Amino acid sequence: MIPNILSVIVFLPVVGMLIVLLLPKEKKTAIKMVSAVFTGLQVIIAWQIYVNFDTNTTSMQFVEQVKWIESFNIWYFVGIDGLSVSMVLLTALLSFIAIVASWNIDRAEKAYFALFLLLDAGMMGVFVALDFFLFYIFWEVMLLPMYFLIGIWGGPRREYAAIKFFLYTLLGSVLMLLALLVLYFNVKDPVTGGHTFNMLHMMDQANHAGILKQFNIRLLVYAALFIGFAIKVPIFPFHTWLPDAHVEAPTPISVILAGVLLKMGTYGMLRISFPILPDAMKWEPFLYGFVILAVINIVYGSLCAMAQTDLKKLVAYSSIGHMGVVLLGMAGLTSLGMNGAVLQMFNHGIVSGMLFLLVGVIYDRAHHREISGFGGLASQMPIYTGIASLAFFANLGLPGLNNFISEAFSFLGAFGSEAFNLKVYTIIGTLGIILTAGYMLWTLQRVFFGPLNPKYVNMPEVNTRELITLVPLGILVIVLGVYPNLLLNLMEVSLNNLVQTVLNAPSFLLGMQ
Amino acid sequence: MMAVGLNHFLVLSALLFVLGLLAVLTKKNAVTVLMGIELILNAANINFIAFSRYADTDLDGQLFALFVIITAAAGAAVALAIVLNIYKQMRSVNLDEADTLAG
Amino acid sequence: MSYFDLTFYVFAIGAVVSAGMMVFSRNLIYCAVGLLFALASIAGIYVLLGADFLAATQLLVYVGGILALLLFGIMLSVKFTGVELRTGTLQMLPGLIIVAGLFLLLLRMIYRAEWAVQTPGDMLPTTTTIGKRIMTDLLIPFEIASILLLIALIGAAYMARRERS
Amino acid sequence: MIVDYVIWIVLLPLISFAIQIFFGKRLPRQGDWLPTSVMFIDLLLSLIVAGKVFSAYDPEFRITRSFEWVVLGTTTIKFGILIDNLTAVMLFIVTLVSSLVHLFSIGYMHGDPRYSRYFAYLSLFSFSMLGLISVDNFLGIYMFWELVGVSSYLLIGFWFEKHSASNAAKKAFLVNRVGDVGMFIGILLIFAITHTFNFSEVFGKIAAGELSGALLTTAGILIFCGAVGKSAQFPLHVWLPDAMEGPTPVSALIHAATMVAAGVYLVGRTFVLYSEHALLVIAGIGTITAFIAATIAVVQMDIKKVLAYSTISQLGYMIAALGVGGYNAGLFHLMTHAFFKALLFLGAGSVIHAMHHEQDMRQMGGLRHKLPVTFATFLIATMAISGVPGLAGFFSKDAILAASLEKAMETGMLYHYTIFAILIFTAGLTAFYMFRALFLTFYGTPRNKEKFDHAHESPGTMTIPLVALAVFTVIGGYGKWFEELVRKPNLQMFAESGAVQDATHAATEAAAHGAHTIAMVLSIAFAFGGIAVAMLYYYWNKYSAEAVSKKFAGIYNFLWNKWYFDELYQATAVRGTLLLSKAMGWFDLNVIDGLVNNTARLTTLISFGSGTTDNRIVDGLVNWVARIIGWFGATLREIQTGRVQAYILMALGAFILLYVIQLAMV
Repeated sequence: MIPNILSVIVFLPVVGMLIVLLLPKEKKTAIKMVSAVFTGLQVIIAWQIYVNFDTNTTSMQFVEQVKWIESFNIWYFVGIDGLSVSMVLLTALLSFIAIVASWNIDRAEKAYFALFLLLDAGMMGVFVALDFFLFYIFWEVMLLPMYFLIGIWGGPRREYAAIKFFLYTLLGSVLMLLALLVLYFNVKDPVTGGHTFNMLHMMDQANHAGILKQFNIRLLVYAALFIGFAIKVPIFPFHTWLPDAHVEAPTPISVILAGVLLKMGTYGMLRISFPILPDAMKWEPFLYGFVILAVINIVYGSLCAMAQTDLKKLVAYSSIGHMGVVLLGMAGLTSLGMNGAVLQMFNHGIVSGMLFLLVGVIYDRAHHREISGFGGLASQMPIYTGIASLAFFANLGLPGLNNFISEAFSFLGAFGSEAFNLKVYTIIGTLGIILTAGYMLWTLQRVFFGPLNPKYVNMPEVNTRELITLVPLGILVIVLGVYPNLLLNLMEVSLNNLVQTVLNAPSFLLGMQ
Repeated sequence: MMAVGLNHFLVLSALLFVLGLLAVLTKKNAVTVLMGIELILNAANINFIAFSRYADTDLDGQLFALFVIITAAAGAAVALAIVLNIYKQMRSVNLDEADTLAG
Repeated sequence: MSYFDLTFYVFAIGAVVSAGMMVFSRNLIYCAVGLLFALASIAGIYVLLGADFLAATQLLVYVGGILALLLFGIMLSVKFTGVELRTGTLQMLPGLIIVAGLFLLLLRMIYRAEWAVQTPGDMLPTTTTIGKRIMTDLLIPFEIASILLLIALIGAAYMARRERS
Repeated sequence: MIVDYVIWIVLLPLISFAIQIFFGKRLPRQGDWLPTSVMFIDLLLSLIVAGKVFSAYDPEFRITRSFEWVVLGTTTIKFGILIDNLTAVMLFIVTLVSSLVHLFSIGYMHGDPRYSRYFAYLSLFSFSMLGLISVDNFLGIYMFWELVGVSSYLLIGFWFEKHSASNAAKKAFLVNRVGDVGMFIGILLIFAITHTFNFSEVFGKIAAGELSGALLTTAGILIFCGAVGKSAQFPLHVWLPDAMEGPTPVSALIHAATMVAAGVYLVGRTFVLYSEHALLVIAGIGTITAFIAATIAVVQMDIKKVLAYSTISQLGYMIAALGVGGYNAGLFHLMTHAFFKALLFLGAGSVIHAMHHEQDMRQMGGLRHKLPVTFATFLIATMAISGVPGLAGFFSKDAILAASLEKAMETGMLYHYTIFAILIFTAGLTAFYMFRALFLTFYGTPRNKEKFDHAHESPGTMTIPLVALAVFTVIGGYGKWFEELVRKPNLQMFAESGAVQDATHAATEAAAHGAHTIAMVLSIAFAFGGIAVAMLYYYWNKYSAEAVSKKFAGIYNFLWNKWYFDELYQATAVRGTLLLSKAMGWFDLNVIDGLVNNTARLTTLISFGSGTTDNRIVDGLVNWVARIIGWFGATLREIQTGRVQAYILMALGAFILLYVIQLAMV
């Protein structure tokens, strides 16, 4: 067992980045190898975390707590529980795969890989931070490399997409910062009595003081946090950065965007909004609004996906739909739904990662992504078609593949919620199942079936490097589809605890204390 | 005019010093600039010896002056060698032409 | 005016005039000659100040050595076509102003300073004392100076003869 | 012990699928022997299972074994196997038909470029189908339900180069999905109330009254939605005829004998879930389906389409039977139908193979001598489906008609009488169109001389399955064992407190007997009536079918176009969804994103305004500062002469200046 394992996993990419920066920029292979080695090490450390994780406790594990900025009571405080552990695993895995997928980046490699490693560190940090300020720092650290990665190595409209992404997320960050400050000044540190950024202290409602005891203030803070996170998820009216960013970003960045970044929104809600302001979350107008937005995400995202002609955009909109399922699963506040939602976060990370990689494969060969421009690839690229079918079917929720379980649990959880009556919404949400099948199969047909487009008679089959990126994900798709306990065991205890905490939290509506 | 004292020597030294400085500042020829420098050094030496006479018991000033003379000799030798090299490079020892430092 | 004073003024004026000749003359040879007389006059001043050994050194080293060196330098670097032996001056006016300013400042300093002046004692021969001190407590600086001279000698010789490299 | 056998029965095809999909191409003979032999081992195992189960001869025979699949807090989801008489029968049917179809495919698919893949898919299907019939809970059945859907998708679209094939595959999957979502919602509902997926536990809770009334009816109808999709019932029947784009053995296996019967199996398995009201719906749907499909089959010219509509019609029969409470009859028909319909499809496959992939009956004719084995077996199957006494189909169809009449007499409702009337009329139609197909194909003069001349009997691997199925078609209906073993379940079986005897059963015994006789007479009459009409038109050619179709052109076109269902769905559901999606896409791009972009544009505008101010005033100041500094720079640049003397001069000047300033300040 490695000491300070969380710090190691967070700062390992930073070390890698420094080494990359020290290398001369002509040594392209060395740069790539260093990045691959460091992200590979990260996967190994993530595996260590997986093996050493205690599945029977609700408390934070692998905790490290060091005073950082004394005058503001800011701590370097990291730790993980069942909620974050799956995200840490996902981040490590997808980062490694994205590095391998970045092998054919052909300009400014040094900068690319350095930025990528920084991004990696930021993402990892967001998932392990337990000090709100630290969380915010990592959140911002992640933003900047992403902006450059889209803006420099992206497609033709990369500047537009990058700026849009940046502005959107910045708006979210600002709202989050506001909420952060309100919380900071109105939560007592139980030890010193001063202000605190400690999330665990914030979660204890007894520490809330000052204006945070007023219900309308709590609602405002919750709303600010919600919009901040909703932009990341993205939830319906705030989603338009996503298709652009996805389409313009280079393939590995799309993988990271869909696989990890979107999860930060829902992760933030589960880590911060729900446990810190449970009564605001449970306030009915908010809760039903939340559910309605979730359903809109599902149906609207799927319908939009169906209308797309660009393959990558289609996958992007499909992400919106699938994140809606996560939201729906969260909203019911049932153990089944919550576990389904977090599992869906992980599964969607894997499947959407796979889908983007698959799009990348044909984009590299055909240099376009118009669905109608393909056709009949199945006879030319049978292995590719096989893997693509696996991913497509996983995406449309075929039983035996990972998405099914998590979606089914999310729907079951929402439908069976005893705290709230979400049955009608869930039923509308299940329309998404049909629509997803509709556009996925339609796409499968248009791209792979029918007579082979004569332009692509010499289209090469997937190569080994691409297989290295696709096969591990494909295996996970099947393994988690058959035996989801591999992950559910990790998160179950913590998530059940979260559900109970939120459900049993007192309300400030009627003036507690 | 009062009796010659320390101040007289100091004024003489200052006068020689500024004259030497003037040579350094205004002469085009590198050799004359070197001459100016030698003059400045001598002016300083006058100071040393004068203070040695009027404010010192141990001949420290004189000894200092002696060392100045030694180093000045060394400096002159090296400087001349440099001047000769410059001349070989540029066919001139005129300092205003040696302005490769110009911005 | 005492004999001492008279000697001082003679040497001082000689030094200043020959220095002025050195500075303002356009002919390199005159410059050199001016410097020669200036240095010789300074040697006289040294004698007035009771520094007999230094005065001798001054004459030997400067007038005999350095000046010969300088003359060699002039002769080697200047084509003997007559015109080339002249040296021009630059920025004479600003130079003069600055130098005059500096001189005034120096004068001000000289007259305003409270020098801790002692009454000068008898003029004793200094050679013994200097020799003793050089060989005792100033031995290391002296040796360093010797090495410096040696280095300068070798360096100068080396640089000066790198003609055909 | 039995459970272990069943587990192996289910898992063996999965293993062969895994081997076949990855290594099939490298195996000798492209690995066709592997899935085929695996299926025959499965057949053997399921015979052993059936032997063990039936030797107990207990209608309440029931073995379960389950393990905890997922445990989340208080929720435990178990996954397990349930074996009773129905499972044993289904295992036997599926493995029998599947193994024969595997064997048949070796000949039929010979030379296909994706030969090995085909067998892999068949294995996947077998696995899913066998899993579907042995699993013991709703979630499990839903999972396998989807998996059979996928295998069906892959097999329908097997020749994906054809647009029609890939379209059909997509259509099949999507139409099924519509039903499946209904089923999924039903499962959500059941789970939300009972907190379990296990059949027995759910039924136990229903018996305990936890789920009842309108909610129970809703749940039942929702679960039935799944069956509507998979068993191609009205209104979701449109996918099945298109599914004939797949290879014919696949049609025999999946779209005739087994998968489409899964819906019937589902209704049978969850029979106690259905309240009286739900059963009314089920019976109505089944009857409508049976009738509509039969009418369409009358005018079809493609031999596989005729068989497809016939399948839909027969599935309607089964569903209707279950709807009127003829639990045993419906499932019995499921079994016999599997035999003769598989036989019909394989026979049709043999014909199509012989005619070099010609499916249009107008190009056939007179094949009876060219293909003697095929003809003989096809004739047996046709007689069976038409209800000629003595063959398997007669017994089961008779049982269905009897059950519906019984129900009608019991309730006295016009609704049920109408159902009976339609079913009996449809029986006549069935006999007519099946014999029509038979005559058009095998009798008369060859209408396409060239193809006729090249026609030849199929190889042994193809005729052996025909004969085997023909044997089962003849003997499948005899014996009372099915009736006695596959007994209608009732809620009391699942109640935790002691069972209450079904009081109504004895009372209706007498009435049932009377109904049975009437039904039998009528069904024989209608069957022979149908055959006779077919002979008049197509054997003796007394009347011209063409003339009739011209005379009743409106009806003919209506039927020819399959009641315009496809057009209706295309115009409403498909185009509606597509339009909606286009609208949403437009909305997203222009309104939502437009809003964003307009905000951006507005911001840009504002920033332009403030930018101008900034340029002129704020930046003007800055620029002036810059300009001044620039001037200084340019001026001072002059000072940088590079001459050391100048530098010294300046340094001294500065020194003096500073000195003077210092003096001035002191």
